[in-house]
Amino acid sequence: MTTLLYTDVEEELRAAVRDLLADACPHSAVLARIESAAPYDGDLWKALARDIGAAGLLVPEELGGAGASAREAAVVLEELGRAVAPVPFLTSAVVATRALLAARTAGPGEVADELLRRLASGEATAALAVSLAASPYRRAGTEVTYEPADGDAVVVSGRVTGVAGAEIADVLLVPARLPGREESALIAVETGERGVEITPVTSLDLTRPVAMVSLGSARGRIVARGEGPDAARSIVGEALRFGAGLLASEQFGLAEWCLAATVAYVKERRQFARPVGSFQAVKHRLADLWLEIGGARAAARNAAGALADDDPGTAVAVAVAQAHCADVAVHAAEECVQLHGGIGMTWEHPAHLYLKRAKADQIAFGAPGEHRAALADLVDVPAPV
Amino acid sequence: MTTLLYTDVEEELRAAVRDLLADACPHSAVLARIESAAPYDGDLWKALARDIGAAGLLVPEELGGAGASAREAAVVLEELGRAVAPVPFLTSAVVATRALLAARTAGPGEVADELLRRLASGEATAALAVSLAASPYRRAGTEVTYEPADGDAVVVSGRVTGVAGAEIADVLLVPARLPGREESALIAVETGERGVEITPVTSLDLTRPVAMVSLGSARGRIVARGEGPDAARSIVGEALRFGAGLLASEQFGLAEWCLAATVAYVKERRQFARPVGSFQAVKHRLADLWLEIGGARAAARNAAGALADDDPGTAVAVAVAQAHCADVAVHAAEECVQLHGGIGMTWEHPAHLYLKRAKADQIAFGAPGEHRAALADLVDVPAPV
Amino acid sequence: MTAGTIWTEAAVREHARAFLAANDPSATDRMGFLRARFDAGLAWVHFPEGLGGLGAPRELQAAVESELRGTPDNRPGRIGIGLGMAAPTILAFGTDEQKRRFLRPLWTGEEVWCQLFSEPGAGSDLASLATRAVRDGDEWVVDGQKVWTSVAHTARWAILVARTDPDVPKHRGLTYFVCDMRAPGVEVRPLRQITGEAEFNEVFLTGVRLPDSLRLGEVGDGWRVAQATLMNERVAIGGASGRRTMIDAVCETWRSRPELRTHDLHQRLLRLWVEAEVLRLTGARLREQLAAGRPGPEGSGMKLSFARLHQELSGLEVELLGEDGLAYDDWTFRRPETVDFVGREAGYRYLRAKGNSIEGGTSEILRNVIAERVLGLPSEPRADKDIPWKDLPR
Amino acid sequence: MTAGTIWTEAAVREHARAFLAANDPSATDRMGFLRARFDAGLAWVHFPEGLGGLGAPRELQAAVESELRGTPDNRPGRIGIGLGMAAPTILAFGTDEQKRRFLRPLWTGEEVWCQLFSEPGAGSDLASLATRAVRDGDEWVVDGQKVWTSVAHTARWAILVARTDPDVPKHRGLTYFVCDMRAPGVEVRPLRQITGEAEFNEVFLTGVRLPDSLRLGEVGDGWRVAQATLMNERVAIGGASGRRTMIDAVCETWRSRPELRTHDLHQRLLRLWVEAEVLRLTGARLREQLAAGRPGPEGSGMKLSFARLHQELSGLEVELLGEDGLAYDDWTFRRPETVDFVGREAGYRYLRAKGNSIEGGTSEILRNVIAERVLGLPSEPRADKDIPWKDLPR
Repeated sequence: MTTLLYTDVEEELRAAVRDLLADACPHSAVLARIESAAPYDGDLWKALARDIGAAGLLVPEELGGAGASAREAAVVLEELGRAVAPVPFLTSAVVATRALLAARTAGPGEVADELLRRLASGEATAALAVSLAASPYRRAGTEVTYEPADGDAVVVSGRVTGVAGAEIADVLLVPARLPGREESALIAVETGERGVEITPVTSLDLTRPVAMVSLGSARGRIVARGEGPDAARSIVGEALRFGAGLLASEQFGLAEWCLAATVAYVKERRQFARPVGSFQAVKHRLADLWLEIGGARAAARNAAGALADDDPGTAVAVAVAQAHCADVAVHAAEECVQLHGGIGMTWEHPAHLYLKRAKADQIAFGAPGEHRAALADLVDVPAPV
Repeated sequence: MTTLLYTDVEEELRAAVRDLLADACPHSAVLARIESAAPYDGDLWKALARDIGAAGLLVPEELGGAGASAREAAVVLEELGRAVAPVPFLTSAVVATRALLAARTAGPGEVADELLRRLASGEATAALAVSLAASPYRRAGTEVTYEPADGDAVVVSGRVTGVAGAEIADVLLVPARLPGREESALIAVETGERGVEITPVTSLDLTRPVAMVSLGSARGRIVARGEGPDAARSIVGEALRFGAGLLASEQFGLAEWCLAATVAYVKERRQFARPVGSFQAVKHRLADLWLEIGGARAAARNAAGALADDDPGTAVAVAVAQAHCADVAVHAAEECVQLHGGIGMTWEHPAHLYLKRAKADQIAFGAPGEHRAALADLVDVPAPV
Repeated sequence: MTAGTIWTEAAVREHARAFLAANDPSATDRMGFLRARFDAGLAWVHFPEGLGGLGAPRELQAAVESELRGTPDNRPGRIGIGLGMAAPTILAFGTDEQKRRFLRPLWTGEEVWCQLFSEPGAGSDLASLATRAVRDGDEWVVDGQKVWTSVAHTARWAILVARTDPDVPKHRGLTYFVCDMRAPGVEVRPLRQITGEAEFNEVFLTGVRLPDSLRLGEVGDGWRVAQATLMNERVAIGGASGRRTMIDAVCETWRSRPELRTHDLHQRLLRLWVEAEVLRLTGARLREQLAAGRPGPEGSGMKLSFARLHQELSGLEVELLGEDGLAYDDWTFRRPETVDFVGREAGYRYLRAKGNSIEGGTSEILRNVIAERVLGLPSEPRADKDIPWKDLPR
Repeated sequence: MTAGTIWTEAAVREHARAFLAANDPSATDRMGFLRARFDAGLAWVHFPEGLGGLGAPRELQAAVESELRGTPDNRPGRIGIGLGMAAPTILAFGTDEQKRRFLRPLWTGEEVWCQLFSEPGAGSDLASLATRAVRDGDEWVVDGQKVWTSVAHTARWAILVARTDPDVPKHRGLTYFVCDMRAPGVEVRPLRQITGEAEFNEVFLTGVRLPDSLRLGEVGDGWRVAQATLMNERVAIGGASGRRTMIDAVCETWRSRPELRTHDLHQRLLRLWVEAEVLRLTGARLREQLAAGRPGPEGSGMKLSFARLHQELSGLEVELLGEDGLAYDDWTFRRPETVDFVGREAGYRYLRAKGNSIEGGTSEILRNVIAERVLGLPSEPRADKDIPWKDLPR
C-alpha cells in the first residue's frame, strides 16, 4: 500500500491550485455565476487547465500531459471541493480522460490519442455522455445507437439525461450500440456538429449543473469498439469507478471547508454573551464531525492510492471511500447550515452552495447504499437469502 | 380509536402495583436474588397475583378473573418494567393467558377454562413453551410431538429452548404436532409430571432468565387441537403478537426509570464545580431521550388500546410499538450507564439490571428489524424486487 | 343566550345554524360575511363576547367549523402570524381599545400582521436585541434592523419588541409594541433564501414614530409579553396536524417507482415511517391531553421532532430519486405566499426543511428548553443575567 | 557501539543478533534472559542507554522485536500500566535514582504497577481529587480512597496523585508519588462490574507513609505529571492495533449462521464494516504520521471512535444472535488477568464495551478535548479555576 500521507509534490500542486482559486474563485464570483448563462467558469478553467496543467494531469507525457496519477488528481479535487469551483475538472480531466485512457487499448488508439492531446493542452474539454447518477455497479443499457457513415465516420442518435459538464464540453464521449448487431462503441462527437443539442436542466447543484444531450444523426468518430454490449460498458464502468473513487477527495475537501467555516463562525458569533462555539452541545457535534472528516481523509487517500497503483483492493477502497465520504460531505454541509443559524439559510451566504454540491455528489457515481451493497460481495458479508 | 391517555381505573391499578413494588421489590432485593437459586421472586408474585389480582387481570370474570383488557395489563407492565421486577407476569398472566383465551374457542374448552381459573386465582403459574425470541412473523415449525395415551391424555416429547418463566411455572403450554398425521395441538403439561425437565440457562437478563424445557414422554392434556400444523401455530402467533404489543409498555416503563434515574444523578453529581447535568451536551442528549420516550408512551398506549379493542389496525400498532420501544429502552439503559460514569459500570448499581433487561427485551417477540419488515407489507412500503 | 352562559356543543351548533340562517353566504359578499361571523362570536369561540368569541371552551370551535363548512373562510394560511401570535398576545396584554381596534380586521384578514422580533445579532438570544425605542412625549421613536420577517411587504401591522432601557439587564429593558407598517421610516427588503425565493424580509426601522397607544403591556415588560407570543408560535409550528403529508409524499414516490428501490433505502424508509407514525401518535395524545385540560410538556418536543423528521425524509427522498434528485424545480427569486411542502418537488422540500430547525426557535434552544423546563436540569452558568445590556460583551 | 551513536536499522539488528548469540534463551532462565535484554538496551530502544534502551529512534523497536521473535517476552498485557503509563512518566520526571530503581523490574515484569488516580468523587474532573498527602518530616502521610484500579491486588507499586495543598486552586495543589502497595494502610478490595467479574479494585489508603524519595516531580506539580501519564494512556487505548478483531468476530458469526440474517441487520452490519475499515485506515494514516515525526491530532479521536464502534458492533451482534443472544457465558465473580474481547461471547463483549467510553477519559471529555485543543473552540465558562480547592462547591 502506498502512503496515506501527502507527498511534497502533492503539497506543491495543492498550493498552486489553492492560490489560483483564492484569486479567481471567491464565493462572490461563484454566487454571481450560478444563475448566469454560463454556469461553468471558462476563464478559471483555462487557468487551471493550462497554467497549472490540471487538464493533462492524468494524460501520459508522450501525449502532452503530466503523466501524474490518481493521487495528484485527488489533491486537485480536494481544493476544488473546498472552493465549490464551477469547473469541469472532474468531468473532463478525470472521468472523460480515464475513459479515453481505457479506450486507447481497446480501440484504434489514434482517435483517443488525438483527443487526449487536445484535452491535455487545455484546448478542448470533454464529457462522458452518461448520467452523473450512473453507478459503476448498475450495468444499464444505452439508448444511443450508431450507424456507419462515409469513411471512418459514424452517425449517432439518441438521448442521454443528467450529463454533467456537457454544457462546457467540446467533445462528447458517447457509449452507443449498433442496432441489429452485437457491437458497441465509445464514440467521440464534437458538440459543434449538426444534430447535437445540449439542453441545460435546472439543477440542484448550481455549480455543476447537468444537461440533457440529444443526438440526431450527429457525426462522430469511433474511439473504441468491440463485440457485444459490454465493450462500451466496460470502458464506462472503469471511468465511473475512477470517478467515484476520486469524488471522495472532492467530498472530503468540501466537508473540510464546511467544518472550518463553521468553527470560525461559532468562535465569532456570540449569543447569551458567549461565543456560540463555547456551548458544549455545539462543541461535541463539531468534534464528532471532525472525527468523521478525519476518516474521510484516510478513506479518500486510500482510494486515490489504490486507483493510482491499480491495486487489487481498488474496488473495496473505492466503495469504502464513497460509502463514507458521500455522507460525511452531506453531514458537514448540513451542520454548516444549521450552526450558522439564520444566515446559513440565506442565498448570499455560500453555505448553500456546499449543501447543494454535497447532496448532488451523494447521488453521483452511485449513492452510498449502492457502494455498501457492492461491499457485501467484495468482502463477503452476504445479504440474506 | 380509544384514548391514548390513562383512565382513572388504570391510574388506581398503577398506584397499587407501584406501592407494592416500592415495598417488596427494592433494587437491593433484586440484586440479591439474581444469583440465587430462585431468580423469580415467588413471594412478590403471590402478592401481585393474589392481592392485587394481576394474575387474573385478563381472565373473564366468570372464570374468577378481573375481565380487564390489554390496557390494564399494559399499565402493570409499565410498573414492572420500571422496577425490573423478577415476576412471571408477562409470561404467565399475559402470554400464556392469552394463549389459553385463544384456545378456549379452538379446543374442548374445559381444559382451558380450568387452567384459566387456576391462573386467575394465583394458585398456578403457566408458561408458553416457545422461545422468548420467537416472533409473531416467523412461522417456525415445532420439534415437539405428542402421541395419544390412555383416556384423554397424551404424552409429549421434545425440546424447547429459550423459554422464559419456565422455572417458576406449574403448567407448560406446549405447541406440538402428531407425527404422521396432519394435526397439531396446544398441550398442557404440569411441570411436576415425570419426564419434564427444566434446565436454567445462564441468561443475559438476570431478572427474566430463560430455560431449556425437555419433555420425555411427559403426560399432558390437550387444550386445543386442529387440522394441520397451523392449528397450534395460530394460537401461538396470537399470543406472541399480544406479548409483543404489551412488551412495549414494559419497555416504556423501563426507559422512563432509566431517564428519571439519570436525570436525578446528573443533577446531583458535580464535576468541575458544576452539576454534570448543567453541561449542554448532557442536557441535549437527555432532551432527545425524553422525546423518544414520549413517543414510546404514545406508541405503547396505542398498541395496548388496539389489542384491547381487537382493532383492525392492531398488527400495525403492535409492529410500530415494538419497532420503536425496543430500541428506546436499549438507548435509555445505555445512556443511563454512560451518564452515571464509572458507578454505572458497577454490579452494585442497578443500572445494569435495566441494560440487560432492555437488551433481552429487544430480542423478545421479534427484534425491531422484524417488526419493521412486517410493516413493509402492512402499510405498503414494499421491499425491492 | 345571555352573558355568562355555559356553552355546550349543542348550544354552539344551534347558535351557528341560527347565524347561518340569518346570513346566507351566497347572498352576502365575502368580507361582509366574515365580519358578521366575527360579530356573532363565531370567529374563535373561546375569545370573549364582543371580540369574536362566545367565552366558550376552545374545543367547541370544531363544532362551529363543522356547521360553517363550505362558507367563505378568512384564508388562515395567509394571516397565520396574526391569528397564531398577534391575536393571543393582544387578547392577553392589550387594552380594551387595542382589542376592539385590532382583533376584528385581523381575524377577517383585512389587515395582515407580521412579527418584528429577530435581528441579525439576536437570534436564539432574542433578549439581547438592539433595536431602540426612545420615548418622545406621547410617541416612541424606533431605530433598528429586524430580520426573518415573513409577509412584511403585505402587512398592515407588526408586533415589535424593542429596547427601551439599555441600562438594565437585557431581559428587563424591553417593551412590546404594535408597529404601523405604513409609518414613515419602515423599509422592507426581501431576503432571498437557499430555496431561491424570498419568504422572509429584512425590515429597516429608521426614526419610526409610534404613538404610545400602540404599546402592548407595560414599559419594560416586553420580554414576558414576547414569551407568550413565542410559546404560541411553537405550538402553532409543532402542533399543526397534516404535517404527516411528507411521509405520504415519499411513500408515493416509493410505490410508484419500484426501479429506484434498494434495501438500504427501504430500511431507512421503514425507520422513518415508524418515526412519522410515532410522532403522529404523540401529537394525537397531546391533543387528547389538551382537550382534557391537561396540557403535557410533549408540546415542546413536537416542533423539534418534526424538524428532524422533515429533514431526514426529504434528504432520503432526494437520494431515492437518483438522477431526478439532481434537478430542481425553480430557482426564481420570488415571494411565495405560503410554504408548500408537498406541492413542490423533493429538492425544494430538502432545502426548505433545513429551516425547520432554525425558524421559531432553533432545535438547540428547544433542547435547552426541554432539559431545563421539563426535566429540571440546571441551567448553564450565565454571564449575562445581571449585567446591564449596554455592558454586555458583543 | 559507543555513546552518542546514531543508530540505523541495520546497526540495531546487528546489535540484537549479537545479544542473542551471547544469550541463548534456551540456556537461560526466562527472567535472566529478560534482565540481560534490558541491560543490552533492547527493552525499549528509544530509552537512554543504561535504562533498557539505546537512545535510538522509537520506530527501530520493530527491528528488535523481529530479531528476537520467539524468545521469552515480558508478557506485556499483564504489565500494561507499567509499560504504557508509569515508565514514560518515570523517564520524563523521575530522578536518576528512581529511574535506576524502578525501570528494570518494571520492564521485566518482576514488579507490576497500578494507577491510583480516579476517586469516587473525581472521575472526569480528576483535578478535584480529595486524597490527601501531608508532609511529616521526610515522609508523606496519605489518606483517601481510589477507585477503578486494575491489577491493584497484584501490584508492587502504584503511580499516585494526591492533594498536598488544599488552599490553592485545584490544579495547583497536587503532587505525584510512587506508592508502595505493600505499605501498611493500603487495602485493596475488588470492585465487581456489570460483566460479573472484577477487573478493577477500590483502594483505601489509611495513614500510608511514603518516603519523600518516592515523590515524582516537584511538590505541587502533580497535575502536569499526571497529564503526561494520561496522554500516554489514551494513546495506548486508542492506538492499539488489532482492535479491528471485533468486526471480524461479528462477520464470522454472520457468515457461519445464514439463518440469522435479515436485511435490517445486513444494512447495519455493512455500515459498521465501513466504519471499522475507515477507522483502520485512520489509524494506519496516524501511524504513518507518527513514523514521519509528524504526529497528528487524529490520535485524540481514535479512542472515541473505537468506543463507539465496539459498542455498536457488540450491540448488533447480540441482536443478530437472537435466542443465543439471551444467554451469557459466565457471571462468576472472579478477577480476570486481561480484558478478552474476542475470546468470550457476544454478551460479554456487549457489556464490557460499555466501559470503553468511560475508562481512560470518557467520550464526553474526549470530545471536549478535540473541540478545544484541536478545533480551538472556546472553553466553557469555568467556575473552578481560581478558587482554592477547599472552597469549591461539592
